[in-house]
Amino acid sequence: MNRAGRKVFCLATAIFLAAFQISCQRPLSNVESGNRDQVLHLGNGTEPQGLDPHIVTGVPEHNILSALLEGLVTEDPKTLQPQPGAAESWTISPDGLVYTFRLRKNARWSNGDAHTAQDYVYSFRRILNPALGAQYAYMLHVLRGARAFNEGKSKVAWETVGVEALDDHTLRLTLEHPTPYFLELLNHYSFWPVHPGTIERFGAFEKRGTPWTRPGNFVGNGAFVLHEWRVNSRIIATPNPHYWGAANVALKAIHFYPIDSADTEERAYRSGFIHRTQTVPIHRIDDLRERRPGEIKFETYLGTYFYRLNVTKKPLDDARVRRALALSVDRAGLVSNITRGGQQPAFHFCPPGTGGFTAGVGLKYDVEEAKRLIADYLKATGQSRVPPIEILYNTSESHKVIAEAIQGMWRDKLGLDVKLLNQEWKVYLDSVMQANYLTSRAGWIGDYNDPNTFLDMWLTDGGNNNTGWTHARYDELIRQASRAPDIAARLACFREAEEILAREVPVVPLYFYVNVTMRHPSVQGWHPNVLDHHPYQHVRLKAP
Amino acid sequence: MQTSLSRFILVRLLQALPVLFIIATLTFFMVRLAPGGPFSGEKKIPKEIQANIEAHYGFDKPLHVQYVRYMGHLLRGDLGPSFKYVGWDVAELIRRSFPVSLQLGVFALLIALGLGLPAGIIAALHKNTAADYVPMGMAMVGICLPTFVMGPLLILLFSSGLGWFSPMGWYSWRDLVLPSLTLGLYYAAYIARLTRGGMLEVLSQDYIRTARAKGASTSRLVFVHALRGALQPVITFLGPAMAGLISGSFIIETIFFIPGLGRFFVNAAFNRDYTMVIGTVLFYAVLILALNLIVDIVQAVLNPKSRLE
Amino acid sequence: MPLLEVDNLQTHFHTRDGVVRAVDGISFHLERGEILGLVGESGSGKSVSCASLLGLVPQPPGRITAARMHFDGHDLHAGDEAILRRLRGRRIAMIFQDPMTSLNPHMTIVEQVIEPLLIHKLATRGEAVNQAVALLEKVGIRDARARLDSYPHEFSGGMRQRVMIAMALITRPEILIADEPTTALDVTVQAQILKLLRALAHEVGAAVIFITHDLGVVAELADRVAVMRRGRIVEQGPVLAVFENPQHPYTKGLLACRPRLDTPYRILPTVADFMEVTATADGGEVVREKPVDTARLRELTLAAPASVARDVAPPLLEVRDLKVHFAVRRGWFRTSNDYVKAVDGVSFTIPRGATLGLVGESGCGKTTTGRALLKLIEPTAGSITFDGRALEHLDAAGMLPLRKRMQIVFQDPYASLNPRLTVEQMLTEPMVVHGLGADAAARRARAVALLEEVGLEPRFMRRYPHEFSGGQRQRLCIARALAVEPEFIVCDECVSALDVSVQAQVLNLLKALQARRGLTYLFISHDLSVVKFMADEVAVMQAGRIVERAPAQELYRAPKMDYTRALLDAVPKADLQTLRARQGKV
Amino acid sequence: MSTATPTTPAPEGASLWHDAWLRLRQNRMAVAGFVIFAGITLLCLFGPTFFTRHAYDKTQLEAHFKNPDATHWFGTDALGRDVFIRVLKGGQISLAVGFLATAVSILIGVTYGACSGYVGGKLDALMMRAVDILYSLPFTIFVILLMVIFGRNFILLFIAIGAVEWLTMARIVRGQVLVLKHAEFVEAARALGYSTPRILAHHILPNLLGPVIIYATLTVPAVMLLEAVLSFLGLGVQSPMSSWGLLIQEGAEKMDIYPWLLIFPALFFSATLFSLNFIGDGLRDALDPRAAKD
Repeated sequence: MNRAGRKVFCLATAIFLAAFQISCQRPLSNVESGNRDQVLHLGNGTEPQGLDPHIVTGVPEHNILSALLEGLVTEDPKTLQPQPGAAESWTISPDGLVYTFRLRKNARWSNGDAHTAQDYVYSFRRILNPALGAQYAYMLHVLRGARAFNEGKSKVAWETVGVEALDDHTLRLTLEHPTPYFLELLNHYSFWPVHPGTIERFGAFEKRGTPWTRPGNFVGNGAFVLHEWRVNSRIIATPNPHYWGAANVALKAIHFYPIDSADTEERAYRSGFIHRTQTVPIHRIDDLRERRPGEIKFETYLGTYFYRLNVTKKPLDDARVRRALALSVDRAGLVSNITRGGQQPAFHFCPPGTGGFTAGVGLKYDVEEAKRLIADYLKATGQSRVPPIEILYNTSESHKVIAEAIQGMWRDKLGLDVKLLNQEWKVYLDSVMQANYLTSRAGWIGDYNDPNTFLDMWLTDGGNNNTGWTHARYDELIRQASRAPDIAARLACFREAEEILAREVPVVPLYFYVNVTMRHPSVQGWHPNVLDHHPYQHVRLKAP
Repeated sequence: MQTSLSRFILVRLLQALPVLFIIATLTFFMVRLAPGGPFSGEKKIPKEIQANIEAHYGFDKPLHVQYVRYMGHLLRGDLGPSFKYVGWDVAELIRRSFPVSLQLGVFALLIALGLGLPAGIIAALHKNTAADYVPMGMAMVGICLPTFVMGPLLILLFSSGLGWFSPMGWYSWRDLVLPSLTLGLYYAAYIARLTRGGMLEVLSQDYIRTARAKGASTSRLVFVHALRGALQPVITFLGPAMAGLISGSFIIETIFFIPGLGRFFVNAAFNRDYTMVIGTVLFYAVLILALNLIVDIVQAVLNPKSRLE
Repeated sequence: MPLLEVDNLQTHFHTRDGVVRAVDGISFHLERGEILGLVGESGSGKSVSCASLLGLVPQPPGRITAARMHFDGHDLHAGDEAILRRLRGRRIAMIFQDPMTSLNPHMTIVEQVIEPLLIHKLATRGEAVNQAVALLEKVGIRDARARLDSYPHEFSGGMRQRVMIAMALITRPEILIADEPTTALDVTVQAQILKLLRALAHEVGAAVIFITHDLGVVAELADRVAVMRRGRIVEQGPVLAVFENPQHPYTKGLLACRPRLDTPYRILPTVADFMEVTATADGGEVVREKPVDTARLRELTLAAPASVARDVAPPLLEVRDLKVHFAVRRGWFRTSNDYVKAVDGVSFTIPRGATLGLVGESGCGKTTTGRALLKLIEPTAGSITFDGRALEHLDAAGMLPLRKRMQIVFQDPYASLNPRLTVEQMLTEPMVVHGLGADAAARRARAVALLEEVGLEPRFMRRYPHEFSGGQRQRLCIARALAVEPEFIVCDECVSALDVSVQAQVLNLLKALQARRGLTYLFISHDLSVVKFMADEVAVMQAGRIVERAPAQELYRAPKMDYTRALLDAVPKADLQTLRARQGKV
Repeated sequence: MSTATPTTPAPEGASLWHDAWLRLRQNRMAVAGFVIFAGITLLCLFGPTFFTRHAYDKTQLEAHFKNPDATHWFGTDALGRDVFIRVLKGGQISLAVGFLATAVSILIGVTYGACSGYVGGKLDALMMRAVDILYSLPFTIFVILLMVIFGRNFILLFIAIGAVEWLTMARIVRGQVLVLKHAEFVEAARALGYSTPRILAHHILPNLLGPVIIYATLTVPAVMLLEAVLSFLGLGVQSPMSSWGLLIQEGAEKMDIYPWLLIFPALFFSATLFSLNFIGDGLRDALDPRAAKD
């Protein structure tokens, strides 16, 4: 009986040994060959929704588009100060309402076409066109008449919108009201130009989802052009020979990999597959800090991690309970033991130093005070127990860990009954939008480097408020800030607004974001900044 | 046989049409029931803009109108554009990612058969000896180890440890090894058990004794006489299993960063990418129906007694 | 020197429950060209001994030992698997009992027939196919070349057995071991096969070991006979000598218990009339011969010359023009354009208390008739009247009261008992359904009584079917049928699967029950001798119709139809006249 | 002739189950499996109330990722929770999900398959077509949609899983019933006038036990793993509750740094599956009176 079995077994073993034999010759890793050839390999989160700057909404899309397109204004890679981009210079009218840009004469589209002010008019008109249904069109609402045009009310004529090409190389933008951060705003991709000829070639200009974004079709004005796009696999950008600054671009190619699993991305880094990761799994931070101290980077990021409190529901309709929740969170313990990326505990909402603004400390860690507030509340309402509190978070390992930790704190320190509710992303969004939750985890990343991007959220009609919280004085302060005569007055408004937030506690700020990433030492010219923007024309690779 | 086979295939194809229709309808309304839409995002957008987007995709029409319209497109073979991946058609995304999953699945299948069949045969031939217990014990372990353990484990051994393979990616033949092993081992374990059971069953049949009485060697007994009958349960299992194998595994594709169908499959549901959900579900259904048909035909060929009904 | 010499062969199975001595020291020899009949009932070890010769017993659990086992100078016992493998199929070939399961359902006929030639490299594929065609034609498969690529299931049982024979003979083996090759076949087919085997063995010059439980077959075929019982050969010798003058009481019993066409029996003699077996403490047994008073035995068993005139009794069951057709769906649209007319206009009546025998070859529709009577198969047309009530239009609920009165006993005692019910459950369940017996205890008591009535012990109540022998199982089936106190029982081939000696006991039981309870039987069988013993009247079926119907004695004395005559002629006759005639011829 | 030796006089009410129990007790592997399984189950059920030193949801942030030691036998996790208690607590969930979902799948699958197979004809064709449709729905999407539409809850979880797992069961059962319904003992039952439900329940179902049990022992681990897959997608049990599948999944990515997070839940999980496998084999043999002698 043995013979057949033995034969089969031997065959199988032989095949496997052969397979292993072949597999023993190891080729160069991406990082090794990339350093040799100036090819940058980047982990880039999830697959981009698309590459049409007027359609997409996410960060991974930004990372790719910033290689392919360039706005009127770019930013200094270190300080994020506005710098000439496609426009070589600009003037601002004294009332801060009219911006006139001089476009570079030597700028060209990647197909060699001339790059004109009319292209911008076309682009702005496209994104604002109601039929396109651009989600980020509201970013352009600072332009005069843009909102009305965009909302398509009673057929507003395009001519009423404050966008004008004075000549081929002069663009005049007129604002609704003074916007101190307008130049920063211009570096958002919703303001970036698209090539009219290409758009028209693949369909009408208000048509979504035409193949104009495919490699070979895509025409941009950035330092790189789209070379290859394999969905869920990689996107390759190669230098644009027509770019006005092409002479200074060092990289020969950038590869973007949409690796959505943090664990996979970290393994990819360790095996030399990518030069830089987007994230690092929390549970690996300690280990990497120890074993690869020079490569793990902790970079402050313009964002706040916080819990929304739904003030329309019991017991969170009472400010004492809300404040008690905020006071009883051991933020220092949270960041040192859970998030472990050197995050700053957040005792106010707006990250310190946003647009030069740092709020005064409004909250603290004070369990006794919290207990007293709860006791007050119980006495005032005549209840014996605080009604149960539920924490809503969307599916993610790190959100879960934090929620579990917060649950432990509220339960152990205040004796509250705390439940966790984990929902899948879209359901979570729905619950939050419908205010169908008690407390929900949230994070906010600044769109531009100004306190306004954080604080205007809590306006009564703030699109992303979702807490039901409304405060007349707060609304007034934020509105005042946008019309403030000088910076000091403006910051004063924000300071008072933050004080109101700390008193009223519609949100419990937990910590300020830190980007924890792995970056290979060979990546040069890559500067940490709060927006995590890294213009690739400044990057070069040098093997250490 | 010839008529009955072609008739059988035609009948099954005709039967598939209402099945696919029901599935498309079911899925169409099910995805709409789920909270959240394809364009809901973290940042709330003004109502008017939301309305613009919905008008663009015809979501402003009543649901039944949308349904009729979608079905009309479907009849023309148009799966529609993806809502999440702007600029891509559902059909195009499937066309690009399916070959990847197929490749992975076929290799996994080869591994599963290559390991499972010999293990099952050896175990059956040496019933209740070490040569039975060892492979069957391993098969049990294989069934116990979910892919999300097997994947990282293999990476730890062969990538981080020995450095033979890249831990992820889909760029050279080398990248095929670990994921197809991860996927294949689980199925190998199942196939080993089924093969052993089938072999034991067949080896106790009278016609095996007949063959031995003719002087057939063990290998002849196994490969010529027993295997065809013993493979019946394996083939029955392979039908649905193959659909699972080649339509991509979300977990493995995530762990190994493979651009296969599995990620679209799951992400489409999470993204409320309506057209993508229906498209992938229909694709999967067609795959299943086709594979079941093939399995039935293969079974009929291997088992002359069975009639195609 | 004999071609095969076996001395003290022992095959023991070492199981968890102890050692089973399947073959317990047998010795025999076989000369070239000789036909040895190996007779015994199931479990006597005859098949295992032959399988042991070629090492075909699974080892473990089997273990084969022998003082001497030589084939043409080869020591079979000492020979390892490789030596045995060279002999198997080439010099010693085997034919197995069940042609349904012994052919590989997944391989074509030709593949299987030429396989021995290919395995032993005796011919190229092309030559082998030619030889196979020639041999298949010779064993009676017409147009063999066209059917080479058929699969076994496309052949009838008899044809398959012919294929098996061709497969065994294709290498011109020196010994052919035929293990009950005709048991599963119709009498007419059996007769053809036996003739064929004898002729071919003669032509090839092969010695044959023919295993059977039927002494009649041995009488037709063998030169010498060895009678096996419980792993031992109790008697062996030339056929004529053994038949004329059996020495061992077991042989005597076997010879006596077979119903014969030429003798009218009231009850059949059984082996137990000839010998008495007492178990010893160590699990062995002592066999003692009972003194048999032949005259008394004849008196006991032979029927009174004139049978009771039962025709006057009113008919209990009346069947008129019964038809059962099965639609055959073919073609592209599965339209049922064709029918298999399994039963095609059958009419008969059975008087109360009488037995109608229904005989015919397999596939003639006799079983379908039986089942249609009980509405287990829906009849297509015709009327069935039971005790004045028309059955053909009754639904399940309407049939329920009649189920109590009409019962059936099936052919296969292994398949007709639910393996997961104990005897008690099996017997009390029908009582529950039909509301018999006041309570559980009463039903239990009735079940015990039933067991005793069919000759089983009450202690079997909590056993499962697999713990019983075939004969005991058939008694259980009868007991189950009796549990509802029926008046009419269809016995569907209910003894065909049993050994001759057991068959006699079961037949006696059925007769006794009929006498005691006044039962009416429809007795379906392919075995004419059995039908003759049981039936008052016999109907012969062919292709869905009754071709001849007559009182039993009359039919056998003067068959009118050729078909009936052919059936009668084909029955193996274990009588001395036939034997002498054959020996004289050879 | 029967060689069965006389046993003790028949006790009243002997039944298949009683006899099966007697036979099961003689199967050493099955008994070992049973002991291990019972041990694990009891430990999971009563462990958390007995070992009160730690609670499954008690976080101690400063004591995270501690090696197993005398205080924390299986170490601690990212939040400093005791892994031992979490494994036991997770076992409660996994066992409950595994068994309830399997029970649901058996209940639906056997009933459906038995009806379909026994009644046959057009109804059978229709019912099997329905199974085909459900078969061709990709399971993950189906469950995701279910969970998403109806919200996550524990009951729904196992109903959803069970409702999908029954398909194969129904097919297996139908196939067996198709064979069994032509068995002579079923014909005998019909001839005795037994009603269809009685024939199904008393005569056909007991003969299906073998394949059903074997498939069920395969379903239990499959269901537990499925729960883990759902957890992988964030659709499984709610934190801070856990399950073996979830613990294993969380441990898998950390196995090279904090191996105990994978090893202990995996050990419990595998031990349970192994013991179930032996119990299943044992039960199948025990419930088949014929297998007694081998």
